[in-house]
Amino acid sequence: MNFDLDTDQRDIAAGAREFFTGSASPAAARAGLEGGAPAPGRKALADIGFLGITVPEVAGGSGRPLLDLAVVAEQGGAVLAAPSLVTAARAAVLLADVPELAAQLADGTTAFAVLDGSVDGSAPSIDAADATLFLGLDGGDLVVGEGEIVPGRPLDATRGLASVRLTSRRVIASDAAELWARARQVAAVVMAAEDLGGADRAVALGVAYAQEREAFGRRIGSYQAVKHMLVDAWAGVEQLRSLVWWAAWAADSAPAELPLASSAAKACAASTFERAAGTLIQVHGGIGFTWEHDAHLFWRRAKVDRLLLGDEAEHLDAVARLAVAGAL
Amino acid sequence: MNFDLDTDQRDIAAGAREFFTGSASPAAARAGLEGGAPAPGRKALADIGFLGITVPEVAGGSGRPLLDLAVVAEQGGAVLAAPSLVTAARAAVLLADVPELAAQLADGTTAFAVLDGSVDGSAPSIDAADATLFLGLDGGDLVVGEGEIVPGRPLDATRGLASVRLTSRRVIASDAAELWARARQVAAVVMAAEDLGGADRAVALGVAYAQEREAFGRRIGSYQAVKHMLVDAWAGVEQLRSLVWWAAWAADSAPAELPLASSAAKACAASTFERAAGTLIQVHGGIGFTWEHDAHLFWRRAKVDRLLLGDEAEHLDAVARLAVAGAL
Amino acid sequence: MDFDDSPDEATYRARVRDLLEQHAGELLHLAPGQEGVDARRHEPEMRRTQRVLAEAGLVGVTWPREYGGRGGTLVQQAIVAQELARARVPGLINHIGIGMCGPTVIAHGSQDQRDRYLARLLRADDVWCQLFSEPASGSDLAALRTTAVRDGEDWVVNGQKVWTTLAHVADFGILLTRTDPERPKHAGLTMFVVDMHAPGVSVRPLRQMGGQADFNEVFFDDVRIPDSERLGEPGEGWRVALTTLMNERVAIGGAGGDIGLPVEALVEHARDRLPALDGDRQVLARQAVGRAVVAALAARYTGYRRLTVLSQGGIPGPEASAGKLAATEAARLVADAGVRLLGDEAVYAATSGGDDRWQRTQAWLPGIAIAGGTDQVLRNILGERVLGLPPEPRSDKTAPFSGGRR
Amino acid sequence: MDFDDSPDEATYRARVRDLLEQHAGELLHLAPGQEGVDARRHEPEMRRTQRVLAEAGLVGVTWPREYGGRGGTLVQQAIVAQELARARVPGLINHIGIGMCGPTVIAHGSQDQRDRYLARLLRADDVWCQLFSEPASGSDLAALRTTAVRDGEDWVVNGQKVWTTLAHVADFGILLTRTDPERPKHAGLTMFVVDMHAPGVSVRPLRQMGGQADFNEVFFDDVRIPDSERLGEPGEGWRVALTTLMNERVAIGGAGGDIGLPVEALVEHARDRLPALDGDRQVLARQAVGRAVVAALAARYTGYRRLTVLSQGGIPGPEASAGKLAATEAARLVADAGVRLLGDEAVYAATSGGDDRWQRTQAWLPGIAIAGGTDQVLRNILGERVLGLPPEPRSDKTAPFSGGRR
Repeated sequence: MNFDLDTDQRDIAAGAREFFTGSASPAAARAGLEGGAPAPGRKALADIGFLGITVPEVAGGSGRPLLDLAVVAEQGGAVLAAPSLVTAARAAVLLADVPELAAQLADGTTAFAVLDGSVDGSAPSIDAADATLFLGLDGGDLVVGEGEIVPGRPLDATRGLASVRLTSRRVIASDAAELWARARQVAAVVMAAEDLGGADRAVALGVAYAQEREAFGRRIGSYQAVKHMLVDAWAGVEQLRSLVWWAAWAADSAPAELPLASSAAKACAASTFERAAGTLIQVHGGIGFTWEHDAHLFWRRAKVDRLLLGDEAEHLDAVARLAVAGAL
Repeated sequence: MNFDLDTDQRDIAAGAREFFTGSASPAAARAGLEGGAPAPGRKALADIGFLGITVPEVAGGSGRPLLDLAVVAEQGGAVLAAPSLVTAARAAVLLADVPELAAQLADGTTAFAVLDGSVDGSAPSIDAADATLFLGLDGGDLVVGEGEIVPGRPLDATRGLASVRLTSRRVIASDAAELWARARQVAAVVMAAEDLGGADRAVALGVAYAQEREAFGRRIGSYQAVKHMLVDAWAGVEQLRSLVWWAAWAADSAPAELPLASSAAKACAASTFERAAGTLIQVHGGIGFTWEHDAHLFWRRAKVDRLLLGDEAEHLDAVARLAVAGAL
Repeated sequence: MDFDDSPDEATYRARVRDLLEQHAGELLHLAPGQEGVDARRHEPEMRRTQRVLAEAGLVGVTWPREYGGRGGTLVQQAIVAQELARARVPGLINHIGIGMCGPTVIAHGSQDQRDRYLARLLRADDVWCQLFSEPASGSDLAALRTTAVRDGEDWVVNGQKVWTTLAHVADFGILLTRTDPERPKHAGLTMFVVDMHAPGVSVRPLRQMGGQADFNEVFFDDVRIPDSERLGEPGEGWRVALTTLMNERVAIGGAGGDIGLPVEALVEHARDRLPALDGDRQVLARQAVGRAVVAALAARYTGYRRLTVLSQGGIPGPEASAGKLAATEAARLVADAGVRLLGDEAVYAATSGGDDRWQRTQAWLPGIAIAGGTDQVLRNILGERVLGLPPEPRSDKTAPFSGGRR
Repeated sequence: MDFDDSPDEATYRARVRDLLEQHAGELLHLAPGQEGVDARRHEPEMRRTQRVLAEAGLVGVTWPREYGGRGGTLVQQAIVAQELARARVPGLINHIGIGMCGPTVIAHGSQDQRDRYLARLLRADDVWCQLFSEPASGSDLAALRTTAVRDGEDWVVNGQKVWTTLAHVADFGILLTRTDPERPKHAGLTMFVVDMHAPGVSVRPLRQMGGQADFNEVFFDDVRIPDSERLGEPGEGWRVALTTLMNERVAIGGAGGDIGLPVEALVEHARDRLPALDGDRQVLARQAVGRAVVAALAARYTGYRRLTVLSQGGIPGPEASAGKLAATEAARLVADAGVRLLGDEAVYAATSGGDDRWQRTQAWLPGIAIAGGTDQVLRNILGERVLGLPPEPRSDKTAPFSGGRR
């Protein structure tokens, strides 16, 4: 047994941290709420190779395991980077047998989005707001096509959410329900990884403030109410990290475990990130409640992500059903 | 608007407190787990008139409002008295038009129990273990009869739980579904009142200990972790008190509000008492976890009551349905 | 026990209702679906509305007659509030003045101050704000750093306040300052009435996480305040402030008023949205709605109990903090259930129809658990002052303030 | 990343499995459905079982060879634990000795003590217990009052310990005493090895809230301990105890082992009971089961991460406390979901078939949130030692103990 990142993965994480720290930030997420462009943006992600991590090498990707992508996604989540690597991971699964499209995914020449729900008026879908080519499930068939985009007023602008109605469609795989399901499980794992990064950063910011801010003659982190709130948030992040790693590992090495593991990770991510972001605001008091402070940007991401790709209730239900059916 | 007990009700409460303090105790509840008799026991409750508080005067009762009974039940709950006044209140509703039976209820000559679920093998029913005459709903009819009693191994001996199969039955009211429902609502209010008493006492015991016990050179109540746990438990009790009073008042004065109010009170009672009892143990540390300490007797009552007469989920569902249907 | 009006109360309610009908033409009214009015945009109409109501005897109901009030009961005040809501008249522009500043002037002001300010306050001739919080002193209010230095007959004020509701339209404010940094923190404070139009006062809107600016920052740059505008003695500012703060906690949720959206709005929303959910989802949604309704009703009826005690002559006590805690928690449950009922639209800041009530409330609640006492501070108050649990050891109460500063 | 055995581990596992089959006839085995064995009733068989395992090299796997161990890795130890569970061999009678007392003797004992005790401990020739907690010192262990007074070559011990697992069958114990009440509380403590059969030692079972007596009270009445049985220097007892406590927290949930019933038991129970529920109830039950499974798996995999770090040479740190917190919370969710799935039978102490696993576990969990560090104490440890948050101000660390006593 060896349940830890290896040296390669640690190097990947360090590289990703450096890239994202220089190219994205909560400030950019704030600007996005007033019309600013996503940061680092699709092109930058393509140029550094992150969009193609799990795309096969024949299609110009790196052909690496999902765990590598999850490690990168965590670093992106920490600075609320956009667009999400969720789409890259999910589309890579869907396009595994369509190398010419996979190549456009990896090199960023086409802006893909994957549509949740009906292709005739989809549910809010990640990074669909500025996508040009859409993947969807149309009566069991995997289709690709162009579409009419209806964005909503953003709560978290970094997610680029929009509903889409396909205006053209081409079947690229029939009887694709199983492939589609697997792609969605992979997407859930990557979103959980991004949430892990966001939650981890939120706790770190809260801890740092509690170490400095004083009230009633003591640093506020010395008060049990503040200390225990942060400890619970931190402990939740550590639990989430284990589930994310397990689920990503399962996608690569134990596909039979992926359905349960991905649902466990996504369910845990929803509540863990929400608590971490809420704790970040509460620990900061008034300043944490201002537009200029970064806290609400983590909070916004958490409030939106908890509902995307299946909310906690959906995934808890799935975990129970799968476990009872023998997956545990 | 006047939402408070009046002088009469305060006097009733004081009298009940004195009676129950002298005649019941957690120690008696502990003895019950090893075969001891219920305290104060049915006869003592009859003699002081508590079984007949809501029985009409023509049937030898006091013909008083349910609120009076709830005020008494709270005091009984504080010392884990048995048998429960739930049965007295519920049977008084069911027997309102059967004065000869109501008289036997009020004077304690007959030990009644009300059966939940099928009369051919009831759900665990309160104080059925040593009852001699049973009331049940049999296909829409209210029936009375004798029965075969199957008690389980008690978790909380003060509740006298048993399943019963009627061996004889006599119809005392046809088309009684509505009456039955109202009686169950009244029962839920009285149980919530008993739980209020138990929860209130659990918090008081926890507060008293936290004011005395020292650790790390300070009284433990000065630590925020302990203080805030007790405050939350206490605040829950105050909220519950308001719902219990409202529900009891509704039974007397605004019957249309009773279904929603009784479900609100019972749902709140389940979680509030459970939290208060859990807090009592946790604040005490090791000693609170021993057989000889009273804490577990409150905990046992809470763990059982939360499931009787409909659990929290059932009542939250009812509250939502009723509210949406226009009851709010 | 009785939730109905007594005969006196019924008579009073009828009179209030009459008056509101009689003056309907002179009052602002909320449009259907509208929840409030922005003082930035409708200041004149809001001032006029309050003046009309004041002249009708419906403002300052519980204030003593000698200060322009009606010497009425808290129940009468509650009746007026209910009837205003029923008539869809928006909240009064001077609610801070009426609820907090006025009572502080009554309790601690000179006769001259009372004469000059109180009647005008009730008529919204002057709008008031409260200048306590600072960037470096939130929960620990007594650590404030805004200074007032005596200079002849005046005091000269320098510093910054924050979270000031209505500062941008206010004419006056009650201002807590440090006048003696060598004394322990609570002992070196002094309260003033400050003219918000005085030279050196500047106001900047403070944007909250939800995007709107309900609050302001206020900067004081050598602002001169005559000594006659002192409220209470020098060094007594903390005691004066406690009067204000207790009134604040009663105002925020302490008397059972809903925080955030009323639970009836959630029930109506559920009525619309529940049928569209699939069966399993309905089961879960009913749990969430039921839980929110129970919490909201428990908070509401607990408020009624407190109101009953107050109307029988009880004194507002620290229990009001429990009301705020409970109302905050209920508001969270109500808002979260409401957001989730939006289904797919919950991930946006508004529905496709432009309704943003649920998301806006969701983004406003984190502030509610902070403003007017954080959840943690309220629990300390309740634990120590209601349950009698021992306080934490503190060193900052006795050390000179200047020594304790970072 | 890899959850499979490495080739070495697989070889080791095969050998362990062989050994367990080979010795099956000499070992206790759990009957189907049985979870554990009561040391009060089966002491001889339990001692024999451990001796057989020790002779086969399966006890003290990670202990140094010079003290009778095998110098193995934590992973090997985990493999042995897994294989013992698989073969339905119950937990070892001397688990306290192996997990806590032995490592303390290794770290702080004299060579003579190590020679006399450790090999016998591994073979269960001697069973050990740990004598730390007292009625007046739970979380604040260093406030203990049991005294040891020097008298010639001996120390004379008086006082009372509580919550002592296995004291009724133990031959030896490690005993923390106060030897200098004039020094600050942590500085006046000394640790000893005590002969549990010595005159003046008496043991009384301590009944828990669930009714059973897993623990004991131990009374010391002028018990003489030779100075040669001291563990560490006089006044160094606190430092010695920390070695024991850190091993305790690793043992209780720190490495991801389940507390209470394993989540697989809940899943099996749900498989039996879910179909009998009506549709709405199934929806809610699946939420509860799902939540419990997620929490249990999260705790388990976090334990695997910690085990990986330890097996790569990491030192057990305060993070183990997070493992206990998480495992406790998971156990609560598992037990509560299990109880609720019982339906009507949940209000009794056992099912009609006599199965009391769920209710018994439910009644045992409140103690788990207390024993081996309350949830609150663990959060302090994590906040201060892992997150680096400042400690609370304390006066009891420096004052002489006798002055601080009530």
